[in-house]
Amino acid sequence: MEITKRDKEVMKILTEMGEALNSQIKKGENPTYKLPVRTLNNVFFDKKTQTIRLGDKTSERQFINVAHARKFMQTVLVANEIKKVIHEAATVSIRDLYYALKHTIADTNENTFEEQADSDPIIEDVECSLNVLREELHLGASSKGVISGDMKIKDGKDTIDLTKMGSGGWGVPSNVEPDRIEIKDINAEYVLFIEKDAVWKRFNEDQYWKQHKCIILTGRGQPSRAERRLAQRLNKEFGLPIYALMDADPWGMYIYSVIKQGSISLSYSEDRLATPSTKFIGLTTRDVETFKIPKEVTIKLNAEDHKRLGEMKSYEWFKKKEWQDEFANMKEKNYKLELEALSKKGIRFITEEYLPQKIRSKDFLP
Amino acid sequence: MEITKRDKEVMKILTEMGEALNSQIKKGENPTYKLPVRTLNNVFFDKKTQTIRLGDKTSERQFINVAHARKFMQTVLVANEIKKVIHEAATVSIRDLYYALKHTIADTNENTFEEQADSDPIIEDVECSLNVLREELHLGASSKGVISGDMKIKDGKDTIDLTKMGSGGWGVPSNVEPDRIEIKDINAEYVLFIEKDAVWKRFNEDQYWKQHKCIILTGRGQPSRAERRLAQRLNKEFGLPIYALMDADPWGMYIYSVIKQGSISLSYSEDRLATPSTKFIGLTTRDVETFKIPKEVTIKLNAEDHKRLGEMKSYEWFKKKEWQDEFANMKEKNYKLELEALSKKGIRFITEEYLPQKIRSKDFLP
Amino acid sequence: MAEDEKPVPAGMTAEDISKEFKEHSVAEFFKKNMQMLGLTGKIKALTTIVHEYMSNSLDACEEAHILPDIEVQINEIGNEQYEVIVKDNGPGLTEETVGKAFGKLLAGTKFHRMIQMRGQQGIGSSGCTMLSQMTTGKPTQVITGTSKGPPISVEVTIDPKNNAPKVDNLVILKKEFKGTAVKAKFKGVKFVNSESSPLEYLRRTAIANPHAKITFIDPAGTKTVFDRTSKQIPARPTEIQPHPRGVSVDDVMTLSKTTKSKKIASFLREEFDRVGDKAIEEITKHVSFDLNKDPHQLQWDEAEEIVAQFKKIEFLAPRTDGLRPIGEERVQKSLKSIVEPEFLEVATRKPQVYAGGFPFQIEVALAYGGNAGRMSTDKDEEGQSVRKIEIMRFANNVPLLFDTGGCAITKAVQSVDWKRYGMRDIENAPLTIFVNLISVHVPYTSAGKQALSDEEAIMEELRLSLMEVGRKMFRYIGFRKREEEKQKKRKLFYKYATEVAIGLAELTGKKKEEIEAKLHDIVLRHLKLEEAQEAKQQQKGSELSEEEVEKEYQKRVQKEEKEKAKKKKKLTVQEE
Amino acid sequence: MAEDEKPVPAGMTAEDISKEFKEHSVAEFFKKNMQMLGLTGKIKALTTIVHEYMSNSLDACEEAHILPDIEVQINEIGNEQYEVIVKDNGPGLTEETVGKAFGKLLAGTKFHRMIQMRGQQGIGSSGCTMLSQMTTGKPTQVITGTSKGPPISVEVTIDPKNNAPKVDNLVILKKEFKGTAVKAKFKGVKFVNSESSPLEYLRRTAIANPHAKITFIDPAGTKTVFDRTSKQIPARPTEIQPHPRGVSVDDVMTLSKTTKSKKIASFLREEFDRVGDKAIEEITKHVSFDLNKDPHQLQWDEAEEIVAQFKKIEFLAPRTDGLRPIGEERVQKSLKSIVEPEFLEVATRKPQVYAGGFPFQIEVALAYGGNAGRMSTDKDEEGQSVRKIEIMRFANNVPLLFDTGGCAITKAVQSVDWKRYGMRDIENAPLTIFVNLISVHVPYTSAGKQALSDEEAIMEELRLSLMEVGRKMFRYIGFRKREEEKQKKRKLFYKYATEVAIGLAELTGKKKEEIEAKLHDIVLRHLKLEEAQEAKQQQKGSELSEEEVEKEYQKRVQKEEKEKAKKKKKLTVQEE
Repeated sequence: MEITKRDKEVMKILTEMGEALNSQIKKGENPTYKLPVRTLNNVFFDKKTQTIRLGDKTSERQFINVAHARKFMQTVLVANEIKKVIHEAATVSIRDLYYALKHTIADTNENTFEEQADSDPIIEDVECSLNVLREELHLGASSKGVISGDMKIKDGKDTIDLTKMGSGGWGVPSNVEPDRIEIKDINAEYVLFIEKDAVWKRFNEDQYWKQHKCIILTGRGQPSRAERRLAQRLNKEFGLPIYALMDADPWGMYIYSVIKQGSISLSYSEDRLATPSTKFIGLTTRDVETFKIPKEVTIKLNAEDHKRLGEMKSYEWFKKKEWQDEFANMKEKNYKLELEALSKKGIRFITEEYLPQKIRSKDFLP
Repeated sequence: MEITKRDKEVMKILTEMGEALNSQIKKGENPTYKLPVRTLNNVFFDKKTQTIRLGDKTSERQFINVAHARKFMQTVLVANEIKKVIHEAATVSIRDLYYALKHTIADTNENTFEEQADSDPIIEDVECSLNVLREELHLGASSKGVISGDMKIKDGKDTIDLTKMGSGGWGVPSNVEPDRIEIKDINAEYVLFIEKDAVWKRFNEDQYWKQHKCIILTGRGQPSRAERRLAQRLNKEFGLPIYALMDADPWGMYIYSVIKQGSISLSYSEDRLATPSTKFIGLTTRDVETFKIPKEVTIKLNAEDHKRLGEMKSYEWFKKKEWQDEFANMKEKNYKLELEALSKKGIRFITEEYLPQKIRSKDFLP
Repeated sequence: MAEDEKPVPAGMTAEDISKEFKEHSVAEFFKKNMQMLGLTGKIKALTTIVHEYMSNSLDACEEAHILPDIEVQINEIGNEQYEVIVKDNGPGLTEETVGKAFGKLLAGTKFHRMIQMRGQQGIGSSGCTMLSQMTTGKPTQVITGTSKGPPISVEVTIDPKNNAPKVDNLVILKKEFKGTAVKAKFKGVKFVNSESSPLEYLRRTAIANPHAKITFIDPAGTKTVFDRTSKQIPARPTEIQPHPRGVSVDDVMTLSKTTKSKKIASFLREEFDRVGDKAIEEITKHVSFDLNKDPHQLQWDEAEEIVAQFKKIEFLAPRTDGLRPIGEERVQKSLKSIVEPEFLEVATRKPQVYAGGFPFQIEVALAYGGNAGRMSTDKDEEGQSVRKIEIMRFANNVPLLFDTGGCAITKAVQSVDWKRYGMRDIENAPLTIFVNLISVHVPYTSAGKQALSDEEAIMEELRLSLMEVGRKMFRYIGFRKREEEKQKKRKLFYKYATEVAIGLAELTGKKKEEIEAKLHDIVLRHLKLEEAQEAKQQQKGSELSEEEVEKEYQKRVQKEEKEKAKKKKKLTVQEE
Repeated sequence: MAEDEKPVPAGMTAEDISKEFKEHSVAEFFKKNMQMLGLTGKIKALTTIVHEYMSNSLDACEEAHILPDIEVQINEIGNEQYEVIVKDNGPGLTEETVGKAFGKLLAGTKFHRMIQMRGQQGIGSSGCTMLSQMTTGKPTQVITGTSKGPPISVEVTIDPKNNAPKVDNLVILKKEFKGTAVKAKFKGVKFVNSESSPLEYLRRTAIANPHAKITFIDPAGTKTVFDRTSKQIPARPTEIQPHPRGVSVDDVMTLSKTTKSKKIASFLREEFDRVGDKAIEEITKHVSFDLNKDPHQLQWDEAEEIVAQFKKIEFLAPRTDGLRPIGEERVQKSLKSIVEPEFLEVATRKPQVYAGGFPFQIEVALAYGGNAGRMSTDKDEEGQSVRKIEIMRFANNVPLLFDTGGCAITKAVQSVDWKRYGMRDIENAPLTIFVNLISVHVPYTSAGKQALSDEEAIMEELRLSLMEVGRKMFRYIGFRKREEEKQKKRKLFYKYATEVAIGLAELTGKKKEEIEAKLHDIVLRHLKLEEAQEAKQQQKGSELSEEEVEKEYQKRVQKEEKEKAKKKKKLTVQEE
């Protein structure tokens, strides 16, 4: 890897942050820096972009403040270390960064960072106060998804044909920014974003993507930044609609909402991650009736489910009538449903009957 | 997929099992079948093969026995359903199987299976009592690993060049049996089996496999059957030594031991999964001194660690002096060490200094 | 007197102090310490008043061999002011006794006699008279009619300085009346319908006195009648002598001073229970003095020798005719009609003796399920009120409602390891434990008579009696469980048989119905075999001993531990 | 007598019952109910005996204005047999008093007087005499010398039937002796060194009686001397009259009968505390009768009117000269020398009155840290014994060791919300709570005098006194915390300053030392500023009111809840 122009810009931003603090100290002021507030009350749903975004509220972090001093110190250390990493043209994981910075403070038993949970939020502080992407800070997030379909990927010098991935699929790397990953030769009509790996495997095994001209992608549960970013790019650059195939439970719906409009915790980067036009293809609790699914493969909602359901009902992005109906139905029926439950109707029911019918009749939730 | 000869054999085995029970019932006997005992006291370390294996002890499962009746019923249902799956030439996940079989028993509130934890052990019973592999029962286990390196994979009609996977790598599919996956054109001297995904990513990003002529493989934590089976095949079919790169903690050592000689829970299949010649390349607690790693990035052992350490010390396969020394050292120093901790020594320390020196000096644990 | 003008003397001499020396009456003492009589506390005082009058009425009826018919009425006559009326159909009081009964403390028929009665000290009703006059200045009105002559009405007050009754306004009544009726007014008391209210007190009194008809009219005018469930008048309790096993040297000395016997030998034979010729022979052999000596000359050392011999000789258990248990059958009937439990076990133990030579006897009952236990305010998951353990304490058939924690009965219940008898959480079980201690002298912890002192012998006997009914309950619970299990088993095998038949039919292409029918046969045959084996084991014996319970319990504990260990092992294996 | 030959009478008539009626002495009553005197229970009985003798000795010295020097010796003379000797240097007893003092129940100098003394009923020592003769048959030996004539030795026993003393073996002694020495033997008691042993009793007595020198020789011959920490003889308590705020109608009636006054007005002025001309004027205005009437003619209704007026008029608080608190300074000195706490706060409250017109006063002390609290058998993580809360209860300077749970003091301690005063877990705090209730009549729950009855006025005053010292402790804990925090802050900022300096130096290429020095400057300047602000706030007032504590507490609770909510929110946000 070489040091790019953007790398140089980012290093300059970091240096300037340090110099601003230096000049406050020189004047005998309590060194202070501003950072956007990342709590719930500064996160909002932007109707224009249809994504979750961070508001304008900022807070100050002061060195002379018992509640801030440690974090202040940590921020300085993180900024300094990131600058070093960029300078070495490397990418490290946030765990690497934690270890690289962890040391005992002289004459104490205290470490600069006690656990990774100390350094992770500081990294987020730096990301959003300096307005740079995590990938631009050369920090690799973990990614665990796989993808298949009729398309090619140019990754550095390699060109990868995703029709020829056999039963395995291509592991999505942590950085899928355009300067690293180029998407080519797409021959597909939509992207199927599948919640679960096991279901994705069944689709891949049956080469569903070939027969139905689509790209199949899974984040193996809650997708990480890379899978979401990749979906966004497929949607933005190639106009492919994204269809989400999730469990009919609050968790599946939540994952869907993250793909579609983003999450509160990453609100400061959602313009680069969310795909607002994503549609929810299933499962829904209505499907139980539509497809005559036996009751015993449904699962009774637990207290946590009910709580989450209540919360989601009030989210602005779920205010659409179709969703409110679905929430009401789930609450009334008091059950949820997993994708695998469709196996009760036959092993290939999901690929041969359920999905084709859903897509044919455009039976989506918005 | 087509129905193979082996599929037909397996279906016949299942039918015969049913017929044996039928004939007992006809005679008015309490229907009973034998199955190998899968508890600790029937698992042993086979010095000859250097793997963990199941012993000869068997137990009987009777229908007229309050403690057995439900499991007896479940076994019959599982055997019958698997036969159907094979007949349809499909592969399903064990979760699919659970859902396919789950239904309410007539006139009761009881389901044939209440949760997947009910059906999973029954599947294992069928596997080992009929002596067929899970893959031969057309049950897809989950797999989550990735692999890169100079080799090609023939998977069905696809041929995949693992040098051209970019930053993502190839997702290991759940079934890597020779009739599904063919390995070709290997140009590598060893396999590096890495515990953690983030570390694997760093290796892949730096194209370590190219520079050092190796295959890099990770199971993203505890590897599943597929990654282990793949490593075994690379070792058996191509004579590549397997080097494990793990955290220096009881969990890392345990994962190593599973790769090398297998696990107790899969003891009945370990001849097809374990690779006894695997070597432990690191981390070791000795490395802390050898490589002058600062103490603050080590982690104090907790009570669970000490317990596991004590247990491992007594395992037959860890009786070798080198391991006993390592356990003693870990206990004395009272710390463990993660792979990421090496970042404290510099971001590329692990790829540029640590591993090359370890391999050069053959500083392995057996 | 103006402020601070009293001189403070520098120091008193022995003579000064001697001048200040005064003597006081027991009435003055208790007047200053009403709390010791249970006559403080607004709610408690009212229940205690009802208790004192009731006890006397029941005792009198018992002595006169009359089926009691007692009416209790409480009227509210002002703010925290009540009038209590208790009317019985007993033998009545003579004119000369009525004053002592209601106007003199430590006077009565019971204190000096070894006889099982409800009252025992002659303090209670006089204490009430004192409370009435202290709080309202009013006398206590008593109307009483005996079998001889017309009934009279008098007004009794008490002179605390001299502990002497004052009887005024004697009126000879024209109407016919036999029995005693008391009417007294009290201030600073309160009627509340609670677990320690007069109503609950009377309910429990009815349980322990099934031969009594009790009518209660509360301040709201509500009338509650507890009708008798037995028409049999209990035999009159008889006076007994102290049992040698429990007497102290001082007891022997005290009795020796008043005996009419001329010789120590006859003194021992006549003044102590169960001392016969054999015992006298034994004692003669071992003491250093002549048993023909005049007992009035008995010395302390000699009495010590006698008591030492008393401890060595094996006497018969104390005479039971002095004690009058309610009786198993009657307790059973009473509890069945009032508690309606699912399971009920009653036991009357053999009499025992505690320190002081007093015989006592325990009656115990354990009622489980049904309406047993007390309704608590806790709710179960379905919003139903949960029943919790209820301990009904009685002494000589008199309910004890206060000082629960300090009572030997409560302590005994708590000390029993109920888990052994199949009760995992006794506090939250629908259980009524009935315990009645009867004795010629009940060892209360205070003059308020609300809790039993935990004398060693009594605690031991209480525990044994509770364990006895505990064992029976254990057997009952075990029996119920086995019956339920048999039913469950058949259902279980049938249920799975259908599924197995469907599975096997599909797997092998055979007919489902045939397989299922055959499986049902196998199940039935098997269960019959099992039943036969069980019946064989049952014949071994139907009464469990404490050791067998222990064995059973240990077995169960081991089984549970094994299962726990198994689970743990399973977890470990899965972890691998 | 042979078995079962007594006839069982069918039923008794009123006349039969009348014949059985007998009267009994208070001695007989307590003899049968020794548990009510605290004289049952092997260990408890021995401590009670020491307590009774000690109380009398201390009272006598106080009345005679003598610095007490008391020696207690317990000798083991057989299996569960002990001899107790208590010798004082008091005024002694005259020949005619000694019998009554040790051989007659309810006789003494205290019962009838409204005066603060340790003993109050004249039961204790006579009860001991009775126990001694009941268990050993031996008399109690008393040697006593007064300022007049030579000392005498007598042997006292008691005749329970008549509650009368018997004095034998009078010997006139040749040696010089002034004071009283008692020697008595007891059987069935036991000396054990525990929290309720005579030793602990005497230790606490020493704490509450700093002017007394107490010597104890235990059965093993070990001698312990509690020397006096104050040489000042407490002023002799004076007799007082009942305070009108607390008297009942009956009290007024009783007093009216024995008064020497000729008019009701003067009767009220002379027999009641704090009743002056103004009060009489008020009463005259509002009652329906003439206050010039003879008080001996006072009627109940009239007395009711007087009491009603008593409740309305605002009287001065009861006279304090009747009460003799130990005194804050002396309690302080005493506890400091014996408990050596880190923090100690003592408070003596103003006298109050409880029902019956008895004035009382609370002394309370709170000792924290050091050797405060009792050593428990629990160990902390480092294997050190953990100190737990110790409640030292006293009544008229006499320690109360038994019936802990039933005592108003314990209940008051439990009812205070100690969390408000910075004590999160009071049970497990190194805390000694000292409470002394002094009164001319202490309301014990029983004749055994081991627990205070929870009279409303007393509970209220106990709570207020505990809260008062609680507030002071709260301030102290707050002060300590602030001091610690200041130190912590400086350390904290300095520590991070170094790291920040290193980081910034690397990031910007400036010199680390310069940045660090500048940061230290900033820190110091900031802390000085803070200190100045705090000092300003401190001046506002040094005494916290209950409302301020409440405010502080609410602030803290809110803060904690906010933090909790924050944490929760954080979790929720992370979940997203």
